[in-house]
Amino acid sequence: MIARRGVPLPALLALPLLPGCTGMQSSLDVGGPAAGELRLLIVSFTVICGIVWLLVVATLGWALLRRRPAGTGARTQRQLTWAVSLSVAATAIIVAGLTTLSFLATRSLGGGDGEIEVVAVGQQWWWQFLYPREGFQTANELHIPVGRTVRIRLESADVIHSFWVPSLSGKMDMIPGRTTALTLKAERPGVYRGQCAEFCGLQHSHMGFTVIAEDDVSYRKWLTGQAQPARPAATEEIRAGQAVFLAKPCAACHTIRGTTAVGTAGPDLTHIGSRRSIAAGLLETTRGTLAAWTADPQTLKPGTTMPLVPLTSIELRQVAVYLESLK
Amino acid sequence: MGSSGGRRRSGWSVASGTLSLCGVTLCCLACATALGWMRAPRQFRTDPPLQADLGNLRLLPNRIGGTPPESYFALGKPYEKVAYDLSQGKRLYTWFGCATCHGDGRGNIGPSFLDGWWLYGPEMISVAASIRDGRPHGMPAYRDRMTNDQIWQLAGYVRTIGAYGPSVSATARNDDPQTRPAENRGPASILFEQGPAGMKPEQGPSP
Amino acid sequence: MKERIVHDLSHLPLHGLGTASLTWWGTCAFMLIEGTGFALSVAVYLYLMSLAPAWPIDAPAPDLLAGTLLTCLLLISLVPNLLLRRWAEREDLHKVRIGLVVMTVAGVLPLIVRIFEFPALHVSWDDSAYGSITWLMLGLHTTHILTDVVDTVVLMALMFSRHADKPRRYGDVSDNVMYWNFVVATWVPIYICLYWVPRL
Amino acid sequence: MTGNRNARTREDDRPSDTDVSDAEGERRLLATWATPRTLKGVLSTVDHKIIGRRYIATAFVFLILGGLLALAMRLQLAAPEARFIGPDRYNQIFTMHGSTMMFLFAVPVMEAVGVFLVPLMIGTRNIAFPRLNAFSYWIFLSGGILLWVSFALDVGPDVGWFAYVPLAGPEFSPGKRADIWAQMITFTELAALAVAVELVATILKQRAPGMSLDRIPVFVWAMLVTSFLIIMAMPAIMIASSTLILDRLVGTQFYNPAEGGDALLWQHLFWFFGHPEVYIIFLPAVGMVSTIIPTFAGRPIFGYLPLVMALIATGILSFGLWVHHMFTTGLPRLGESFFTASSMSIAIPAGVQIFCWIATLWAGRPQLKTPLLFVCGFIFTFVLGGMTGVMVASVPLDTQVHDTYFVVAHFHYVLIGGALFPLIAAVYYWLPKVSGRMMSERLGRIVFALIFLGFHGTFFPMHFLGLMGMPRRVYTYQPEMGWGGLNLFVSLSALVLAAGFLLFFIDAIRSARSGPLAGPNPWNAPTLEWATSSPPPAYNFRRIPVVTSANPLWDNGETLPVAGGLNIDRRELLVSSVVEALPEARESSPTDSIWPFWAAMATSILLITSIFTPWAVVWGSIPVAITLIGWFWPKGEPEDEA
Repeated sequence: MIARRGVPLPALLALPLLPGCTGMQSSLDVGGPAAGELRLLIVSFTVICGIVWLLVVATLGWALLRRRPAGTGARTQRQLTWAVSLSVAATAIIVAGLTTLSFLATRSLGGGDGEIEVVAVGQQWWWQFLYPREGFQTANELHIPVGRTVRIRLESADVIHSFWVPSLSGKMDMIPGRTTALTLKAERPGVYRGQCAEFCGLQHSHMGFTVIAEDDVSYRKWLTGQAQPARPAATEEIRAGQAVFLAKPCAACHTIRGTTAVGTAGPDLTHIGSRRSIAAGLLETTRGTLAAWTADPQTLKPGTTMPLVPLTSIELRQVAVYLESLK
Repeated sequence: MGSSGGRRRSGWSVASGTLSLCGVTLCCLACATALGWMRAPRQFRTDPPLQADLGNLRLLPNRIGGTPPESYFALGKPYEKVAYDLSQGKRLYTWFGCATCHGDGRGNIGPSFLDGWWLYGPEMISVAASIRDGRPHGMPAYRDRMTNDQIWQLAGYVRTIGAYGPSVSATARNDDPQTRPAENRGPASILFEQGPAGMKPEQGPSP
Repeated sequence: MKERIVHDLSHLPLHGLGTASLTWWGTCAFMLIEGTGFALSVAVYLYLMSLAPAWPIDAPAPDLLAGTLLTCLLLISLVPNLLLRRWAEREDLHKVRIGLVVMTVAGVLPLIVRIFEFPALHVSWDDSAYGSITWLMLGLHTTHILTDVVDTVVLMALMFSRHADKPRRYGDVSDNVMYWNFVVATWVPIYICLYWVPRL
Repeated sequence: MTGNRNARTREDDRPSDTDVSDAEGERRLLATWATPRTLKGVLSTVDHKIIGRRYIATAFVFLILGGLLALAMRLQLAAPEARFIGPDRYNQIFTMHGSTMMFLFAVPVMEAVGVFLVPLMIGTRNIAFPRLNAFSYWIFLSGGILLWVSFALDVGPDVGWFAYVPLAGPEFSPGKRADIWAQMITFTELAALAVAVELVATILKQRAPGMSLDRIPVFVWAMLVTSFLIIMAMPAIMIASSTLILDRLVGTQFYNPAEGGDALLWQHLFWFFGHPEVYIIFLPAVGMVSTIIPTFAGRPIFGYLPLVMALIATGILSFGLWVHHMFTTGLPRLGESFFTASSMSIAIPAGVQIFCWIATLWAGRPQLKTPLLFVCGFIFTFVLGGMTGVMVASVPLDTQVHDTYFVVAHFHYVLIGGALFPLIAAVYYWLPKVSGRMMSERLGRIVFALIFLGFHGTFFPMHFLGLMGMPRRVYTYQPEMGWGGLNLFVSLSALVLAAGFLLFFIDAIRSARSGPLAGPNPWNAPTLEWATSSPPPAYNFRRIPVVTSANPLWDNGETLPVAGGLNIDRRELLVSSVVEALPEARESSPTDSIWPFWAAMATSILLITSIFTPWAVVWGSIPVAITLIGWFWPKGEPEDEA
């Protein structure tokens, strides 16, 4: 939970439940201008619609329970005709107002070009992020500099996914055969969680990622680090782990730049040790989780494309240590 | 015959109609349960011991033909007929670059799967052995690059490429540019050309 | 509830014709369903065309001969069809029988020509989306011709049987005429789509 | 009244209902119209009441099954990282839940209520094309069994109820799961289209003399508009599901972008059907509410004309909204703005309806019996669902809530609140007509309390879950997401909701067996279905009523004007003109026949086998043709001889 809590809008106070809607992936926990705009829109709509709903329900209750005078048929009929006509007119005006509100929000959100371009490719069930200018790729973790607009080009390698970081912006689908785009801008440093929002098969539930917004210096540093090949093995155990990795099926699907592992079916693992989570947001990156994941991916994430590769416990530990060392 | 007779009758038939419909539905579900052996659950995880046993290919000395491991039969030979395993095999065919040599199945550097000629016989075990151990004249061994169940999945898929009839469980077309009918339409029967046209004698023994 | 008879229905005819017949309305409703289906298939065709950089996709435009011949056959078949309706309205059994025989032939002939239309497309259904939609449209329309031919044959058999000389049967013949008009009418936009839009 | 008037010039010399005593007339009408109580009778009946009842009962069985699946999902989601159901099974379960509720429950049950009620409400003896009606039921049943047997065999569809390609396409959905879904669509759409055609013909041509367009009960208007929606919308899904099967089976390229196809084409086709589908479910409910409110308010509906215009306007507008399901696919902004405006504008006809209902209640003296309670619950809930509907109609707002639990909450508010509440009200209201027995008022109030509280407890928190970032269709979520508490609350409330439904079904079955007798018109309702006995005899009305006002049973005192002269020894009904309902002809109505059953079986075999081989369409059509010829070939009965 990194994003700042608290909602500045007094309007929200009228809706006691909404401020409770915070969380690491909440659309009301705003981290950027677009999400702020959208939260304002959500709140305005909720307030207006809520009032209308209360009025309708109150009228219904009144109509059911009011004390009834005797007689007066024709007059009631005329009054009712007026009342209904006015209500319909009011409905039309409110609807028109809300439509205008929506259009205004669309205009002020207005996409635009980004200062930085990143390509996000949805895969069953992980996220591939490519930084074309720097020429490297990473997985499930997107870094962006605070205060700058980042244009994310959205593609899909298989089925339809949807790119969604609620605290920063609305969602946009990734459709095979088409290219869509989304702009992200973070106002303050932080870690924002995103998740696939379009049902994409077995592990749709475990297709999360993190967006890390950081100041320009850290961002540059991160870029430089990521563009490097993997650091050479420093200890005996790491070297042993690397040997296991390269000799076993691991290397057939994963790339670790700087080694002979050049598989492309799975995520690039060159700097996996530096990422906050593994298996698309499933587990925090530690030596233990790396070992657990490698040992039995199909129990942790049934149906994932990573097979259960039989390893001895020693091999398993060596591989985990090696992967953890890939900072 | 007044309306009261009609009433009793209809009242009865509402209840009995409802009951019999519930009965019909329940019977159907009961039948379905009884036909449990027809269920086609998908196995995502192969237990490590099973995984290890799947590697026990009991091949004949010439490494053509033989008996698959016991566990293969115990599982019910899923890799030949379960649609999910076949589709996984198809993905492996792409991921492991089989198309580099075998093309879309019509062969290129490597032999074709569509011409009716299986250089080492058409049995699952021979295909699996070819993938796992490699073959002379260029077929590399995938022993260290794939797990045993993946090898079986791929072998099952490769055999559907060369199947001579449409198969219900074989994979359908991919969302890619098309070069031949998909496996579920029996491409070998559509594209078959008389004689071992794609056959290259230098690639191995004649069948 | 007590009843008070205020109206006598016994003088009414035992079968309504035209809009007074339920079958007429049923046929219209089915034509609306199928017409919507045809309209949607044309919409799909145009939608796919709007996406494609070149249309037709990887194929020459279809040969005109078979399609145009079929169009002519269908248009010509309207003449006996409309005559058949007139004869059915007059309840002239003999002429209706002749008309039904003629319409059976007029239904089978386009089916024969249709066999040559598929190769004239120069594309297979599995080649590209263009091939798929053209085969779908052609197949959809073929099913309609086929259904109507079977319908006509059954009706013809009926008119040669002892059940023939009833107002209801003549109503059926009229509805069959209407349906054939529909089959012909839906072909025109499909013909334009399939044969002339690729030449634009 | 023994009408022994002198015979006039008749088209035939058979006895009419004015020639014999009432008792004799009823006896002979029953002999003509009744369904024999044999197995063959059961399979070959064409009585709209029996088929309607079957349809309703079957649909409710599917409601129960779908509801059990919902409970299973709630059990799995009650706690984070639960392992009660794995992803493969969970995906099948939510697909089955959605497909069952939409295709096997909501649409069929609404049509089935129409099948049962419309002929009674417009004063005719059977629905038009009654054999098609029988065929429709058997097809619907086959489709439902196909889907559920597949599920039991672990080949249930797992691609979601809108089966987006490419996930449902040939590459990513191996096996027959998606095919079974697509073919189930064909079954249910075939059944729905058949009923729609029958209802259109019945409503336009079989109304009692004098029931001009401005005297048609609002429910019948609603069914008419619904039927037209079905006729115009369902071909889209038929094309979509057929092309999907073709892509999967014979390798067509409709949805393959690499060969000129397009994944979004599916979404356009699906939602071009899918949005009207919502109104196909909702409009009959509008009709039910508009029928129930006047009865319990004790006065005619306020604003009949605006209500009917609102129904028609909703029907037309519903075809202009489909893109609001695709606001996150990156379509051109101008188009999206148009669909925002059109989606929001549908609030206006909805407003007209709501205000007219409230006005009726205001002007009347409402009796808060169970049906009216559910109607009030409907207005309370549906308006809330409508408000969230306005929210999701806004493109920017939708980008935050689309495909989240907010949307799940929204559509359950409009579908359960907007259609199921009125349907339960309708069951309480019309079950006495169907079974002849009353349901319990006391239990009814408890049922209402449980369902109402259970419903809001279940679905209201989902709005917040959606805003907190919980996507729909997840089989589990991680504890650190912070969704656990609300989800547990939702799951517990779902139990309350389920308890309400359980009590409702117990009450309905108990009432149908041993409830107090209802009599012809227990609610003192104004429409024609209450003019005949409860349950109605096989021939519906001894004589066809003559309608002189929009509320015939209120405006005619104790005596109902009727029309005599229909034949009693052969199935005969009255065909009248479209606008003014002037009598046009005495049309014979088809007799019972086993052929629709066989035709449905032949069609089912064709459809099911065509999942496996395209050639099934060729050889499977032969038995279909044979059974259809058997169906239509005259058998020399009196009904054929006109």
